[in-house]
Amino acid sequence: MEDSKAIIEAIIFTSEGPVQVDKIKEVLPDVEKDEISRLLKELMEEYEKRGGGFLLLEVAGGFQFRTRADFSYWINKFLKGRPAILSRAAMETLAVIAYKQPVLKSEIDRFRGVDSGSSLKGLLERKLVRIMGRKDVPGRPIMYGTTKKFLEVFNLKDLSELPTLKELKDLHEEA
Amino acid sequence: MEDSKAIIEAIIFTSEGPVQVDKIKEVLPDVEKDEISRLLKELMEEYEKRGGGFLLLEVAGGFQFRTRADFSYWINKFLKGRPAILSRAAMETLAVIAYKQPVLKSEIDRFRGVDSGSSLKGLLERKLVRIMGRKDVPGRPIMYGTTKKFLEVFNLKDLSELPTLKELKDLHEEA
Amino acid sequence: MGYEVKLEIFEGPLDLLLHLIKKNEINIYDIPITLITEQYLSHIEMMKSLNLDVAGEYLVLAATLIHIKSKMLLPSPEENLEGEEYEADPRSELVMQLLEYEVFKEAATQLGQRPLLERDVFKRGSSAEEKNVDEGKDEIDVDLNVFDLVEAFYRIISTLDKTELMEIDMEKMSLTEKINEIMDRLAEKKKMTFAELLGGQLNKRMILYTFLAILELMRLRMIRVYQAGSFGVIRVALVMEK
Repeated sequence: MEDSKAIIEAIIFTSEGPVQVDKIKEVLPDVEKDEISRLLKELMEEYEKRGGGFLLLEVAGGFQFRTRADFSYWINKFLKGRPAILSRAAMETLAVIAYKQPVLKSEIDRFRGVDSGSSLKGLLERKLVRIMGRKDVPGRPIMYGTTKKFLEVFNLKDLSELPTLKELKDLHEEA
Repeated sequence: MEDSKAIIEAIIFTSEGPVQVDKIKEVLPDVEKDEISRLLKELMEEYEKRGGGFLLLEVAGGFQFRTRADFSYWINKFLKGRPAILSRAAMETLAVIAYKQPVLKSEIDRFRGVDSGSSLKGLLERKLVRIMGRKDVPGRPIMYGTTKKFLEVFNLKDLSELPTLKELKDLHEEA
Repeated sequence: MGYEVKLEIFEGPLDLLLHLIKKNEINIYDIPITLITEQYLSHIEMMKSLNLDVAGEYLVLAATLIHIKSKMLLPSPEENLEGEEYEADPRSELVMQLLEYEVFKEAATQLGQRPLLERDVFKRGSSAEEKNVDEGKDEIDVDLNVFDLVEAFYRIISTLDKTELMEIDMEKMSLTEKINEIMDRLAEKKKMTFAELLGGQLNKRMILYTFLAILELMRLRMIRVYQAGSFGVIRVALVMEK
Protein backbone atom coordinates (compact mmCIF):
# COMPACT_ATOMS: atom_id res chain seq x y z
CA MET A 1 0.00 0.00 0.00
CA GLU A 2 1.32 3.44 -0.76
CA ASP A 3 2.37 5.49 2.24
CA SER A 4 -0.12 8.36 2.05
CA LYS A 5 -2.99 5.89 1.88
CA ALA A 6 -1.64 3.96 4.86
CA ILE A 7 -1.14 7.19 6.82
CA ILE A 8 -4.72 8.26 6.10
CA GLU A 9 -5.86 4.88 7.33
CA ALA A 10 -3.76 5.20 10.49
CA ILE A 11 -5.12 8.68 11.20
CA ILE A 12 -8.73 7.58 10.92
CA PHE A 13 -7.93 4.56 13.04
CA THR A 14 -6.52 6.60 15.94
CA SER A 15 -9.25 9.23 15.88
CA GLU A 16 -12.15 8.95 18.23
CA GLY A 17 -14.63 10.75 15.99
CA PRO A 18 -15.12 10.95 12.20
CA VAL A 19 -12.18 12.59 10.42
CA GLN A 20 -12.75 15.27 7.80
CA VAL A 21 -10.77 15.53 4.58
CA ASP A 22 -9.57 18.99 5.63
CA LYS A 23 -8.09 17.55 8.79
CA ILE A 24 -6.19 14.94 6.78
CA LYS A 25 -4.97 17.65 4.45
CA GLU A 26 -3.50 19.50 7.47
CA VAL A 27 -1.42 16.47 8.37
CA LEU A 28 -0.45 15.73 4.76
CA PRO A 29 -0.13 19.19 3.19
CA ASP A 30 1.64 17.82 0.10
CA VAL A 31 -1.26 15.58 -0.91
CA GLU A 32 -4.04 17.23 -2.91
CA LYS A 33 -7.56 17.13 -1.53
CA ASP A 34 -8.84 15.30 -4.59
CA GLU A 35 -6.18 12.71 -4.12
CA ILE A 36 -7.15 12.30 -0.44
CA SER A 37 -10.78 11.78 -1.43
CA ARG A 38 -9.78 9.26 -4.08
CA LEU A 39 -7.67 7.29 -1.57
CA LEU A 40 -10.52 7.35 0.95
CA LYS A 41 -12.87 5.96 -1.68
CA GLU A 42 -10.40 3.21 -2.49
CA LEU A 43 -10.09 2.30 1.19
CA MET A 44 -13.86 2.19 1.61
CA GLU A 45 -14.17 -0.16 -1.34
CA GLU A 46 -11.37 -2.39 -0.09
CA TYR A 47 -12.98 -2.82 3.31
CA GLU A 48 -16.40 -3.45 1.72
CA LYS A 49 -14.94 -6.10 -0.54
CA ARG A 50 -12.95 -7.72 2.22
CA GLY A 51 -16.07 -8.34 4.31
CA GLY A 52 -14.25 -8.21 7.64
CA GLY A 53 -15.44 -7.11 11.07
CA PHE A 54 -15.51 -3.40 10.34
CA LEU A 55 -15.95 -0.97 7.47
CA LEU A 56 -14.78 2.50 6.57
CA LEU A 57 -17.86 4.72 6.35
CA GLU A 58 -18.64 8.34 5.64
CA VAL A 59 -20.47 9.75 8.65
CA ALA A 60 -21.24 13.27 9.82
CA GLY A 61 -19.10 14.84 7.14
CA GLY A 62 -16.08 12.72 8.00
CA PHE A 63 -14.69 9.23 7.76
CA GLN A 64 -14.79 6.62 10.48
CA PHE A 65 -14.25 2.91 10.95
CA ARG A 66 -17.34 1.18 12.28
CA THR A 67 -18.09 -2.43 13.05
CA ARG A 68 -20.53 -4.12 10.70
CA ALA A 69 -24.12 -3.83 11.94
CA ASP A 70 -24.67 -7.59 11.48
CA PHE A 71 -22.32 -8.26 14.36
CA SER A 72 -24.06 -6.08 16.95
CA TYR A 73 -25.25 -9.14 18.87
CA TRP A 74 -21.72 -10.41 19.46
CA ILE A 75 -20.25 -7.02 20.15
CA ASN A 76 -22.87 -6.29 22.77
CA LYS A 77 -22.20 -9.66 24.29
CA PHE A 78 -18.51 -8.83 24.45
CA LEU A 79 -18.96 -5.33 25.84
CA LYS A 80 -21.30 -6.52 28.56
CA GLY A 81 -18.60 -8.80 29.90
CA ARG A 82 -16.28 -5.89 30.58
CA PRO A 83 -15.30 -5.26 34.16
CA ALA A 84 -16.98 -2.19 35.57
CA ILE A 85 -15.14 0.94 36.55
CA LEU A 86 -14.91 2.34 40.06
CA SER A 87 -15.63 6.04 40.25
CA ARG A 88 -13.36 8.33 42.16
CA ALA A 89 -16.05 8.82 44.79
CA ALA A 90 -16.38 5.06 45.21
CA MET A 91 -12.62 4.70 45.48
CA GLU A 92 -12.47 7.33 48.21
CA THR A 93 -15.30 5.74 50.14
CA LEU A 94 -13.62 2.38 49.82
CA ALA A 95 -10.33 3.85 51.03
CA VAL A 96 -11.92 5.30 54.16
CA ILE A 97 -13.63 1.99 54.90
CA ALA A 98 -10.46 -0.01 54.30
CA TYR A 99 -8.40 2.08 56.67
CA LYS A 100 -10.97 2.94 59.30
CA GLN A 101 -13.08 -0.18 59.54
CA PRO A 102 -15.31 -0.87 61.32
CA VAL A 103 -16.65 2.53 60.39
CA LEU A 104 -20.05 4.25 60.45
CA LYS A 105 -21.55 5.96 57.42
CA SER A 106 -21.63 9.22 59.39
CA GLU A 107 -17.87 8.90 59.89
CA ILE A 108 -17.24 8.25 56.19
CA ASP A 109 -19.32 11.30 55.33
CA ARG A 110 -17.37 13.38 57.80
CA PHE A 111 -14.02 12.25 56.37
CA ARG A 112 -15.03 12.88 52.79
CA GLY A 113 -17.03 16.02 53.48
CA VAL A 114 -19.84 14.75 51.24
CA ASP A 115 -22.61 12.23 51.45
CA SER A 116 -21.31 8.76 50.59
CA GLY A 117 -24.67 7.05 50.34
CA SER A 118 -24.65 6.14 46.69
CA SER A 119 -20.98 5.14 46.65
CA LEU A 120 -21.58 2.96 49.66
CA LYS A 121 -24.55 1.31 48.02
CA GLY A 122 -22.50 0.59 44.90
CA LEU A 123 -19.68 -0.91 46.93
CA LEU A 124 -22.11 -3.09 48.87
CA GLU A 125 -23.66 -4.31 45.62
CA ARG A 126 -20.26 -5.15 44.22
CA LYS A 127 -19.46 -6.98 47.43
CA LEU A 128 -16.33 -4.96 48.10
CA VAL A 129 -17.87 -3.71 51.34
CA ARG A 130 -20.19 -5.30 53.83
CA ILE A 131 -22.12 -4.62 56.98
CA MET A 132 -20.03 -5.67 59.93
CA GLY A 133 -22.56 -5.14 62.62
CA ARG A 134 -24.10 -2.38 64.66
CA LYS A 135 -22.35 -0.05 67.01
CA ASP A 136 -23.40 -0.23 70.64
CA VAL A 137 -24.54 3.35 70.88
CA PRO A 138 -28.03 4.87 70.80
CA GLY A 139 -29.66 4.24 67.45
CA ARG A 140 -27.30 1.29 66.92
CA PRO A 141 -25.90 2.59 63.62
CA ILE A 142 -24.52 0.17 61.03
CA MET A 143 -20.77 -0.36 60.81
CA TYR A 144 -19.08 -1.12 57.51
CA GLY A 145 -15.98 -3.05 56.65
CA THR A 146 -14.25 -4.63 53.65
CA THR A 147 -14.84 -8.14 52.33
CA LYS A 148 -12.78 -11.08 51.23
CA LYS A 149 -13.55 -10.04 47.66
CA PHE A 150 -11.94 -6.69 48.41
CA LEU A 151 -8.72 -8.48 49.28
CA GLU A 152 -8.94 -10.56 46.09
CA VAL A 153 -9.57 -7.58 43.86
CA PHE A 154 -6.69 -5.61 45.33
CA ASN A 155 -4.43 -8.59 45.44
CA LEU A 156 -3.88 -8.48 49.18
CA LYS A 157 -3.17 -11.43 51.42
CA ASP A 158 -4.73 -9.69 54.38
CA LEU A 159 -5.44 -6.18 55.58
CA SER A 160 -2.01 -5.79 57.12
CA GLU A 161 -0.64 -5.86 53.56
CA LEU A 162 -2.22 -2.48 52.93
CA PRO A 163 0.47 0.17 52.72
CA THR A 164 0.44 2.40 55.77
CA LEU A 165 0.03 6.11 55.29
CA LYS A 166 3.51 6.61 56.62
CA GLU A 167 4.88 4.53 53.75
CA LEU A 168 2.94 6.56 51.25
CA LYS A 169 3.98 9.77 52.93
CA ASP A 170 7.61 8.76 52.55
CA LEU A 171 7.14 8.47 48.80
CA HIS A 172 5.39 11.82 48.69
CA GLU A 173 8.06 13.59 50.65
CA GLU A 174 10.93 12.29 48.59
CA ALA A 175 9.12 13.45 45.49
CA MET B 1 -14.32 -13.68 5.10
CA GLU B 2 -15.94 -16.29 7.26
CA ASP B 3 -18.19 -14.98 9.99
CA SER B 4 -16.32 -16.11 13.10
CA LYS B 5 -13.14 -14.50 11.81
CA ALA B 6 -14.95 -11.24 11.06
CA ILE B 7 -16.59 -11.29 14.50
CA ILE B 8 -13.23 -11.78 16.21
CA GLU B 9 -11.94 -8.84 14.23
CA ALA B 10 -14.92 -6.71 15.22
CA ILE B 11 -14.50 -7.60 18.91
CA ILE B 12 -10.84 -6.63 18.96
CA PHE B 13 -11.71 -3.47 17.07
CA THR B 14 -14.26 -2.31 19.68
CA SER B 15 -12.21 -3.25 22.71
CA GLU B 16 -10.33 -0.63 24.70
CA GLY B 17 -7.52 -2.94 25.71
CA PRO B 18 -5.90 -6.08 24.34
CA VAL B 19 -8.40 -8.95 24.01
CA GLN B 20 -7.54 -12.38 25.35
CA VAL B 21 -8.42 -15.59 23.56
CA ASP B 22 -10.50 -16.62 26.59
CA LYS B 23 -12.58 -13.49 26.26
CA ILE B 24 -13.28 -14.25 22.59
CA LYS B 25 -14.18 -17.80 23.53
CA GLU B 26 -16.79 -16.43 25.98
CA VAL B 27 -18.43 -14.51 23.14
CA LEU B 28 -18.12 -17.37 20.67
CA PRO B 29 -18.56 -20.49 22.82
CA ASP B 30 -19.05 -22.75 19.78
CA VAL B 31 -15.65 -22.00 18.31
CA GLU B 32 -12.74 -24.00 19.70
CA LYS B 33 -9.85 -22.14 21.29
CA ASP B 34 -7.40 -23.61 18.80
CA GLU B 35 -9.58 -22.38 15.98
CA ILE B 36 -9.70 -18.88 17.52
CA SER B 37 -5.91 -18.85 17.80
CA ARG B 38 -5.61 -20.00 14.19
CA LEU B 39 -7.96 -17.26 12.96
CA LEU B 40 -6.07 -14.65 14.97
CA LYS B 41 -2.84 -15.78 13.39
CA GLU B 42 -4.40 -15.53 9.93
CA LEU B 43 -5.63 -12.01 10.68
CA MET B 44 -2.21 -10.93 11.95
CA GLU B 45 -0.61 -12.22 8.77
CA GLU B 46 -3.19 -10.56 6.54
CA TYR B 47 -2.61 -7.15 8.13
CA GLU B 48 1.13 -7.60 7.97
CA LYS B 49 0.95 -8.50 4.28
CA ARG B 50 -1.44 -5.71 3.45
CA GLY B 51 0.98 -3.06 4.74
CA GLY B 52 -1.74 -0.61 5.75
CA GLY B 53 -1.83 1.95 8.54
CA PHE B 54 -2.23 -0.48 11.40
CA LEU B 55 -1.41 -4.03 12.39
CA LEU B 56 -2.88 -6.70 14.63
CA LEU B 57 -0.38 -7.43 17.40
CA GLU B 58 -0.09 -9.64 20.45
CA VAL B 59 0.46 -7.50 23.56
CA ALA B 60 0.09 -8.04 27.30
CA GLY B 61 -1.40 -11.48 26.81
CA GLY B 62 -4.03 -10.33 24.35
CA PHE B 63 -4.60 -9.01 20.83
CA GLN B 64 -4.88 -5.40 19.81
CA PHE B 65 -4.78 -3.28 16.65
CA ARG B 66 -1.97 -0.74 16.70
CA THR B 67 -0.69 1.75 14.18
CA ARG B 68 2.57 1.00 12.43
CA ALA B 69 5.53 2.57 14.25
CA ASP B 70 6.77 4.14 10.97
CA PHE B 71 3.85 6.54 10.99
CA SER B 72 4.39 7.96 14.49
CA TYR B 73 5.40 11.34 13.10
CA TRP B 74 2.11 11.87 11.25
CA ILE B 75 -0.06 10.52 14.00
CA ASN B 76 1.56 12.73 16.59
CA LYS B 77 0.99 15.60 14.20
CA PHE B 78 -2.66 14.66 13.83
CA LEU B 79 -3.32 14.10 17.53
CA LYS B 80 -1.30 17.20 18.40
CA GLY B 81 -0.23 15.35 21.47
CA ARG B 82 3.18 15.58 22.92
CA PRO B 83 4.40 12.04 23.27
CA ALA B 84 4.64 11.01 26.88
CA ILE B 85 8.23 11.04 28.00
CA LEU B 86 9.65 8.99 30.79
CA SER B 87 12.73 10.50 32.39
CA ARG B 88 15.95 8.53 32.42
CA ALA B 89 15.64 8.14 36.18
CA ALA B 90 12.14 6.72 35.73
CA MET B 91 13.38 4.38 32.98
CA GLU B 92 16.20 3.08 35.15
CA THR B 93 13.85 2.54 38.08
CA LEU B 94 11.42 0.78 35.78
CA ALA B 95 14.19 -1.40 34.36
CA VAL B 96 15.29 -2.51 37.84
CA ILE B 97 11.69 -3.29 38.80
CA ALA B 98 11.01 -5.16 35.55
CA TYR B 99 14.02 -7.41 36.01
CA LYS B 100 14.11 -7.81 39.77
CA GLN B 101 10.43 -8.00 40.68
CA PRO B 102 9.21 -8.44 43.33
CA VAL B 103 11.71 -5.87 44.55
CA LEU B 104 12.00 -3.55 47.55
CA LYS B 105 12.57 0.18 47.29
CA SER B 106 15.80 -0.23 49.28
CA GLU B 107 17.03 -2.70 46.65
CA ILE B 108 16.16 -0.34 43.79
CA ASP B 109 18.04 2.44 45.58
CA ARG B 110 21.03 0.19 46.02
CA PHE B 111 21.11 -0.90 42.38
CA ARG B 112 20.82 2.65 41.14
CA GLY B 113 23.01 4.23 43.81
CA VAL B 114 20.44 6.98 44.35
CA ASP B 115 17.10 7.42 46.05
CA SER B 116 14.30 6.29 43.72
CA GLY B 117 11.37 7.65 45.72
CA SER B 118 10.10 10.23 43.28
CA SER B 119 10.61 8.02 40.21
CA LEU B 120 8.79 5.23 41.97
CA LYS B 121 5.87 7.45 42.86
CA GLY B 122 5.60 8.68 39.27
CA LEU B 123 5.62 5.11 37.97
CA LEU B 124 2.93 4.11 40.47
CA GLU B 125 0.79 7.04 39.39
CA ARG B 126 1.19 6.12 35.75
CA LYS B 127 0.24 2.56 36.63
CA LEU B 128 3.38 1.12 35.12
CA VAL B 129 4.33 -0.23 38.53
CA ARG B 130 2.25 -1.70 41.30
CA ILE B 131 2.54 -2.75 44.92
CA MET B 132 2.90 -6.52 44.93
CA GLY B 133 2.68 -7.15 48.65
CA ARG B 134 5.02 -7.16 51.59
CA LYS B 135 8.17 -9.09 52.15
CA ASP B 136 8.15 -11.45 55.10
CA VAL B 137 11.09 -9.89 56.90
CA PRO B 138 11.20 -7.54 59.89
CA GLY B 139 9.49 -4.26 59.07
CA ARG B 140 7.53 -6.03 56.32
CA PRO B 141 8.68 -3.66 53.53
CA ILE B 142 6.59 -3.17 50.38
CA MET B 143 7.51 -5.11 47.24
CA TYR B 144 7.05 -3.58 43.80
CA GLY B 145 6.45 -5.11 40.38
CA THR B 146 5.32 -4.14 36.90
CA THR B 147 1.70 -4.02 35.72
CA LYS B 148 -0.21 -5.21 32.69
CA LYS B 149 -0.18 -1.62 31.52
CA PHE B 150 3.62 -1.80 31.51
CA LEU B 151 3.36 -4.63 28.98
CA GLU B 152 0.84 -2.66 26.93
CA VAL B 153 2.89 0.52 26.88
CA PHE B 154 6.14 -1.25 26.05
CA ASN B 155 4.58 -3.48 23.43
CA LEU B 156 5.41 -6.73 25.18
CA LYS B 157 3.57 -10.02 24.94
CA ASP B 158 4.84 -10.91 28.40
CA LEU B 159 7.89 -10.34 30.58
CA SER B 160 9.79 -13.18 28.98
CA GLU B 161 9.99 -11.13 25.82
CA LEU B 162 12.49 -8.81 27.51
CA PRO B 163 16.12 -9.65 26.86
CA THR B 164 17.66 -11.42 29.85
CA LEU B 165 20.18 -9.58 32.02
CA LYS B 166 22.87 -11.89 30.67
CA GLU B 167 21.95 -11.01 27.10
CA LEU B 168 22.10 -7.33 28.01
CA LYS B 169 25.50 -7.80 29.59
CA ASP B 170 26.85 -9.56 26.49
CA LEU B 171 25.36 -6.88 24.31
CA HIS B 172 27.04 -4.24 26.39
CA GLU B 173 30.41 -5.93 26.28
CA GLU B 174 30.31 -6.27 22.53
CA ALA B 175 29.53 -2.59 22.17
CA MET C 1 26.02 9.06 22.29
CA GLY C 2 28.79 11.63 22.16
CA TYR C 3 30.23 12.49 25.53
CA GLU C 4 30.12 16.24 25.50
CA VAL C 5 28.88 15.80 29.02
CA LYS C 6 26.72 18.18 30.89
CA LEU C 7 26.68 17.63 34.62
CA GLU C 8 23.00 17.23 35.01
CA ILE C 9 22.74 14.14 32.86
CA PHE C 10 24.23 11.96 35.53
CA GLU C 11 21.60 9.83 37.16
CA GLY C 12 23.68 9.46 40.29
CA PRO C 13 27.14 8.71 41.64
CA LEU C 14 27.38 5.32 39.91
CA ASP C 15 26.54 6.93 36.60
CA LEU C 16 29.23 9.54 37.14
CA LEU C 17 31.78 6.92 38.09
CA LEU C 18 30.98 4.83 35.02
CA HIS C 19 31.39 7.91 32.88
CA LEU C 20 34.84 8.59 34.35
CA ILE C 21 35.87 4.98 33.74
CA LYS C 22 34.74 5.18 30.11
CA LYS C 23 36.34 8.57 29.58
CA ASN C 24 39.71 7.35 30.85
CA GLU C 25 39.37 4.04 28.98
CA ILE C 26 40.01 2.16 32.15
CA ASN C 27 39.55 -1.56 32.70
CA ILE C 28 36.65 -1.73 35.11
CA TYR C 29 38.17 -4.76 36.85
CA ASP C 30 41.34 -2.84 37.64
CA ILE C 31 40.35 0.72 38.50
CA PRO C 32 43.28 3.01 39.32
CA ILE C 33 41.63 4.22 42.45
CA THR C 34 43.78 7.28 43.09
CA LEU C 35 43.15 8.75 39.66
CA ILE C 36 39.44 8.03 39.69
CA THR C 37 39.00 9.36 43.22
CA GLU C 38 40.70 12.61 42.25
CA GLN C 39 38.54 13.05 39.17
CA TYR C 40 35.42 12.12 41.05
CA LEU C 41 36.11 14.63 43.81
CA SER C 42 36.94 17.41 41.39
CA HIS C 43 33.69 16.69 39.59
CA ILE C 44 31.79 17.09 42.82
CA GLU C 45 33.64 20.33 43.51
CA MET C 46 32.61 21.55 40.08
CA MET C 47 29.00 20.67 40.77
CA LYS C 48 29.17 22.58 44.03
CA SER C 49 30.78 25.60 42.40
CA LEU C 50 27.96 25.64 39.87
CA ASN C 51 25.56 25.67 42.77
CA LEU C 52 24.15 22.34 41.75
CA ASP C 53 22.57 20.39 44.48
CA VAL C 54 24.99 17.62 45.31
CA ALA C 55 22.85 14.85 46.66
CA GLY C 56 24.01 12.94 49.69
CA GLU C 57 24.60 9.83 47.62
CA TYR C 58 27.47 11.52 45.76
CA LEU C 59 29.19 12.22 49.05
CA VAL C 60 28.65 8.68 50.27
CA LEU C 61 30.40 7.31 47.22
CA ALA C 62 33.19 9.86 47.65
CA ALA C 63 33.74 8.52 51.14
CA THR C 64 33.70 4.96 49.81
CA LEU C 65 36.34 5.81 47.22
CA ILE C 66 38.58 7.42 49.81
CA HIS C 67 38.14 4.44 52.07
CA ILE C 68 39.09 2.04 49.28
CA LYS C 69 42.09 4.18 48.44
CA SER C 70 43.35 4.07 52.03
CA LYS C 71 42.85 0.32 52.18
CA MET C 72 44.87 -0.14 49.00
CA LEU C 73 47.76 1.73 50.55
CA LEU C 74 48.05 -0.88 53.27
CA PRO C 75 50.32 -3.83 52.56
CA SER C 76 48.44 -6.46 50.57
CA PRO C 77 47.53 -9.72 52.29
CA GLU C 78 50.08 -11.73 50.29
CA GLU C 79 52.88 -9.58 51.60
CA ASN C 80 51.54 -9.65 55.08
CA LEU C 81 52.94 -12.90 56.35
CA GLU C 82 51.08 -12.78 59.59
CA GLY C 83 47.70 -12.16 58.01
CA GLU C 84 46.08 -15.51 57.98
CA GLU C 85 42.84 -14.81 56.24
CA TYR C 86 42.80 -13.81 52.63
CA GLU C 87 41.33 -10.38 52.16
CA ALA C 88 39.57 -9.60 48.93
CA ASP C 89 40.43 -6.68 46.69
CA PRO C 90 38.90 -3.64 48.42
CA ARG C 91 37.55 -2.52 45.06
CA SER C 92 35.62 -5.69 44.30
CA GLU C 93 32.34 -4.70 45.94
CA LEU C 94 32.24 -1.40 44.13
CA VAL C 95 33.11 -3.11 40.83
CA MET C 96 30.23 -5.54 41.33
CA GLN C 97 27.88 -2.66 41.97
CA LEU C 98 29.10 -0.81 38.89
CA LEU C 99 28.71 -3.85 36.67
CA GLU C 100 25.22 -4.43 37.93
CA TYR C 101 24.31 -0.80 37.43
CA GLU C 102 25.71 -0.87 33.91
CA VAL C 103 23.41 -3.75 33.00
CA PHE C 104 20.34 -1.92 34.32
CA LYS C 105 21.38 1.19 32.47
CA GLU C 106 21.51 -0.89 29.31
CA ALA C 107 18.13 -2.42 30.17
CA ALA C 108 16.67 1.07 30.53
CA THR C 109 18.07 2.07 27.14
CA GLN C 110 16.66 -1.05 25.51
CA LEU C 111 13.25 -0.44 27.07
CA GLY C 112 13.26 3.09 25.74
CA GLN C 113 13.98 1.84 22.25
CA ARG C 114 10.88 -0.32 22.12
CA PRO C 115 7.89 0.98 20.12
CA LEU C 116 6.10 2.78 22.94
CA LEU C 117 2.36 3.18 23.06
CA GLU C 118 1.28 6.81 22.56
CA ARG C 119 4.78 7.70 21.37
CA ASP C 120 5.46 5.39 18.43
CA VAL C 121 2.34 3.30 18.12
CA PHE C 122 -1.26 4.16 18.80
CA LYS C 123 -4.36 2.22 19.54
CA ARG C 124 -7.84 2.98 18.37
CA GLY C 125 -9.45 6.06 19.88
CA SER C 126 -6.17 7.48 21.16
CA SER C 127 -7.53 10.99 20.76
CA ALA C 128 -10.38 10.10 23.08
CA GLU C 129 -7.95 9.16 25.80
CA GLU C 130 -6.35 12.55 25.66
CA LYS C 131 -9.71 14.05 26.49
CA ASN C 132 -10.34 11.63 29.29
CA VAL C 133 -7.37 13.00 31.14
CA ASP C 134 -9.15 16.32 31.51
CA GLU C 135 -12.80 15.46 31.60
CA GLY C 136 -13.02 11.93 32.79
CA LYS C 137 -11.21 12.45 36.07
CA ASP C 138 -14.08 10.78 37.76
CA GLU C 139 -13.25 7.35 36.48
CA ILE C 140 -10.46 5.16 37.60
CA ASP C 141 -8.88 2.33 35.69
CA VAL C 142 -10.43 -1.06 35.75
CA ASP C 143 -7.10 -2.41 36.90
CA LEU C 144 -7.61 -1.79 40.57
CA ASN C 145 -4.42 -0.95 42.31
CA VAL C 146 -3.71 -0.70 46.01
CA PHE C 147 -1.80 2.47 45.29
CA ASP C 148 -4.98 4.16 44.04
CA LEU C 149 -6.67 3.20 47.24
CA VAL C 150 -3.96 4.60 49.51
CA GLU C 151 -3.70 7.69 47.34
CA ALA C 152 -7.43 8.25 47.70
CA PHE C 153 -7.21 7.99 51.47
CA TYR C 154 -4.10 10.14 51.55
CA ARG C 155 -5.95 12.82 49.59
CA ILE C 156 -8.79 12.84 52.07
CA ILE C 157 -6.51 12.87 55.08
CA SER C 158 -4.37 15.67 53.68
CA THR C 159 -7.36 17.94 53.33
CA LEU C 160 -8.36 17.18 56.89
CA ASP C 161 -4.85 17.99 58.04
CA LYS C 162 -5.11 16.10 61.26
CA THR C 163 -1.96 14.25 62.08
CA GLU C 164 -3.57 11.90 64.53
CA LEU C 165 -5.58 10.49 61.64
CA MET C 166 -2.36 9.38 60.00
CA GLU C 167 -1.87 6.67 62.52
CA ILE C 168 -3.36 3.41 61.49
CA ASP C 169 -3.82 0.92 64.20
CA MET C 170 -2.59 -2.33 62.76
CA GLU C 171 -3.78 -4.17 65.84
CA LYS C 172 -7.27 -2.89 65.21
CA MET C 173 -6.98 -3.89 61.56
CA SER C 174 -6.00 -7.43 62.48
CA LEU C 175 -8.88 -7.64 64.90
CA THR C 176 -11.27 -6.43 62.21
CA GLU C 177 -9.96 -9.08 59.92
CA LYS C 178 -10.56 -11.80 62.49
CA ILE C 179 -14.10 -10.52 62.99
CA ASN C 180 -14.62 -10.76 59.24
CA GLU C 181 -13.25 -14.26 59.15
CA ILE C 182 -15.40 -15.49 62.00
CA MET C 183 -18.51 -13.96 60.43
CA ASP C 184 -17.66 -15.67 57.13
CA ARG C 185 -17.18 -19.04 58.77
CA LEU C 186 -20.35 -18.72 60.79
CA ALA C 187 -22.33 -17.59 57.77
CA GLU C 188 -21.31 -20.81 56.11
CA LYS C 189 -21.75 -23.23 59.01
CA LYS C 190 -24.36 -21.36 61.11
CA LYS C 191 -23.01 -22.90 64.31
CA MET C 192 -19.52 -23.75 65.41
CA THR C 193 -17.87 -24.81 68.61
CA PHE C 194 -15.49 -22.52 70.38
CA ALA C 195 -12.71 -25.03 69.83
CA GLU C 196 -13.41 -25.15 66.10
CA LEU C 197 -13.13 -21.39 65.87
CA LEU C 198 -9.87 -21.31 67.75
CA GLY C 199 -8.47 -24.37 66.02
CA GLY C 200 -6.05 -24.12 63.17
CA GLN C 201 -4.53 -20.90 64.49
CA LEU C 202 -0.85 -20.76 63.87
CA ASN C 203 0.37 -18.61 66.68
CA LYS C 204 -0.55 -17.19 70.05
CA ARG C 205 -1.22 -13.77 68.65
CA MET C 206 -3.80 -15.14 66.24
CA ILE C 207 -5.48 -17.10 69.02
CA LEU C 208 -5.63 -13.94 71.07
CA TYR C 209 -7.13 -12.00 68.17
CA THR C 210 -9.69 -14.70 67.58
CA PHE C 211 -10.66 -14.58 71.22
CA LEU C 212 -10.88 -10.78 71.22
CA ALA C 213 -12.92 -10.91 68.02
CA ILE C 214 -15.40 -13.29 69.63
CA LEU C 215 -15.74 -10.98 72.63
CA GLU C 216 -16.23 -8.00 70.34
CA LEU C 217 -18.87 -9.82 68.31
CA MET C 218 -20.67 -10.77 71.51
CA ARG C 219 -20.63 -7.18 72.64
CA LEU C 220 -22.02 -6.11 69.26
CA ARG C 221 -24.66 -8.83 69.60
CA MET C 222 -23.66 -10.26 66.27
CA ILE C 223 -23.10 -13.71 67.73
CA ARG C 224 -24.44 -15.73 70.59
CA VAL C 225 -22.23 -17.94 72.71
CA TYR C 226 -23.76 -20.65 74.84
CA GLN C 227 -22.74 -23.69 76.77
CA ALA C 228 -24.62 -26.86 77.62
CA GLY C 229 -23.84 -27.31 81.30
CA SER C 230 -20.78 -26.23 83.26
CA PHE C 231 -18.32 -28.38 81.35
CA GLY C 232 -20.25 -28.72 78.12
CA VAL C 233 -19.07 -27.70 74.70
CA ILE C 234 -19.11 -23.96 74.08
CA ARG C 235 -21.02 -23.18 70.91
CA VAL C 236 -21.06 -20.02 68.86
CA ALA C 237 -23.90 -19.03 66.54
CA LEU C 238 -24.88 -16.05 64.45
CA VAL C 239 -27.61 -13.79 65.75
CA MET C 240 -30.09 -13.46 62.93
CA GLU C 241 -31.31 -9.96 62.19
CA LYS C 242 -35.04 -9.57 62.40
